[in-house]
Amino acid sequence: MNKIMFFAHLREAVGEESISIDVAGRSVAELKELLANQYQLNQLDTVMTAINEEFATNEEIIQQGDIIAFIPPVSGG
Amino acid sequence: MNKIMFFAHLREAVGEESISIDVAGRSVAELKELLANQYQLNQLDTVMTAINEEFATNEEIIQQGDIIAFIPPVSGG
Amino acid sequence: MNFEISKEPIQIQDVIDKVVQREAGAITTFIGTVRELTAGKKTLFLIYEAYEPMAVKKLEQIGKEIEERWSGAKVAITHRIGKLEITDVAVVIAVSTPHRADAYEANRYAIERIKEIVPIWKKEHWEDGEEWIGNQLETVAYPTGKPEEKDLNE
Amino acid sequence: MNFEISKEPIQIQDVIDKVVQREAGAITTFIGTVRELTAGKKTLFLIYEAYEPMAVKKLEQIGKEIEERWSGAKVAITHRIGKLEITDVAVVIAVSTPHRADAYEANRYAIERIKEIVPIWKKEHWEDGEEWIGNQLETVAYPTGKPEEKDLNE
Repeated sequence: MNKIMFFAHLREAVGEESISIDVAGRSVAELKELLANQYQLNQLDTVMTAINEEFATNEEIIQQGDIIAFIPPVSGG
Repeated sequence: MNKIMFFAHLREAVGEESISIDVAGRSVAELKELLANQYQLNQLDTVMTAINEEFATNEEIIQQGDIIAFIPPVSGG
Repeated sequence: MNFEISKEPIQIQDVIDKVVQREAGAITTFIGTVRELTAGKKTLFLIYEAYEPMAVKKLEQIGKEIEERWSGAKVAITHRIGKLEITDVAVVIAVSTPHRADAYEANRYAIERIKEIVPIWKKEHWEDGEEWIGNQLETVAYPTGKPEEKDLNE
Repeated sequence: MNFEISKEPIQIQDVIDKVVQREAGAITTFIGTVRELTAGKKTLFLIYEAYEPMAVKKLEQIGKEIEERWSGAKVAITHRIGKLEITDVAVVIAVSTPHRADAYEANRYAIERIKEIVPIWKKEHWEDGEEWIGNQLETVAYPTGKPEEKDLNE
């Protein structure tokens, strides 16, 4: 299984802080497409992805147990 | 009369925090020359002068009651 | 712990104390406060949210980048999350260095990097609405889905 | 009193509190601390001396210069005098502005101006001697007996 975490406006759009689904073997891009369809999200192009708390590319392949977080453009400071 | 104030190395060279002399009518440059001779001070070229707490030029004429301070290159901060 | 996410008000002096060193002649701090007016619009309050463990890691990364780039620098950063009122302190960055020019530059670098890579978001609340900032400005787009290569190095 | 010469240790938070404003999004502070090593030489302690009333006036002048040059800026400066040990705080400059770039620039301006026009001197004490700093470096000479014209304007 994989934990998928959402923040800021994405959390509100999805309606959950996180969900659990099995996406091992899929790329980040494939996961984005899957979620975009499921939750009608249309801003995932500008959203960064973290795997296990490190930034990852769209090409990266998700492993069993990986924690995925979607990181909208940040606004701290 | 005029109060003449000294700071930092000048204070140590003169041996006084301040002295009282009557230099009304003289220029700052004349006062510097007078003090240089009297106290064997040879660094007055690099020393700024304040009259009544404002920087003054060498040409300025000292008035009765003016307070003169010699300001060596500063090193605060 | 020089790099923290805090749910409580930040004690500025505590952050400064972390960077005091005998070799330092200068400490700079940056204190980000909640401003009432932005582009003429009146903010009532802000909510800050963070992906906490990753935010701490990214703050640590910024600290390492600074210590590599400015010799002798020491860095501490605390960012607050939760609800903040006008004039509340959102972030404190303290940097000490032997010489003052470095302390200003390294501090400035830290706040710019926070705004690039640290997963923290603010939601502005106005009288007539609310909005997550950064979400639809799209001034920063990541076509590859990730920030620059340098952002990934720890 | 936003501009002070103090014989007691400086409370950094007190200086910061003077520049808090609802219009500010950024506060920078510069904290000058006594460094142990300068050019490889070990400092034991420092003595700072000031021409106090004029020093306060000149700090006020720097504040006015900043408020004219950086719109919306608010400034507070406290400089300590007397005997200071290693890591002791000699000066605290706090500047608040609506936007952060100004807060860094204006703060940097303040410390550079302090080193030009504020009548404060430090005497370094080492194991093998002591010396008033600035007195015989002669890197700054004033052939006319005064600083630049701009230094005289209030």
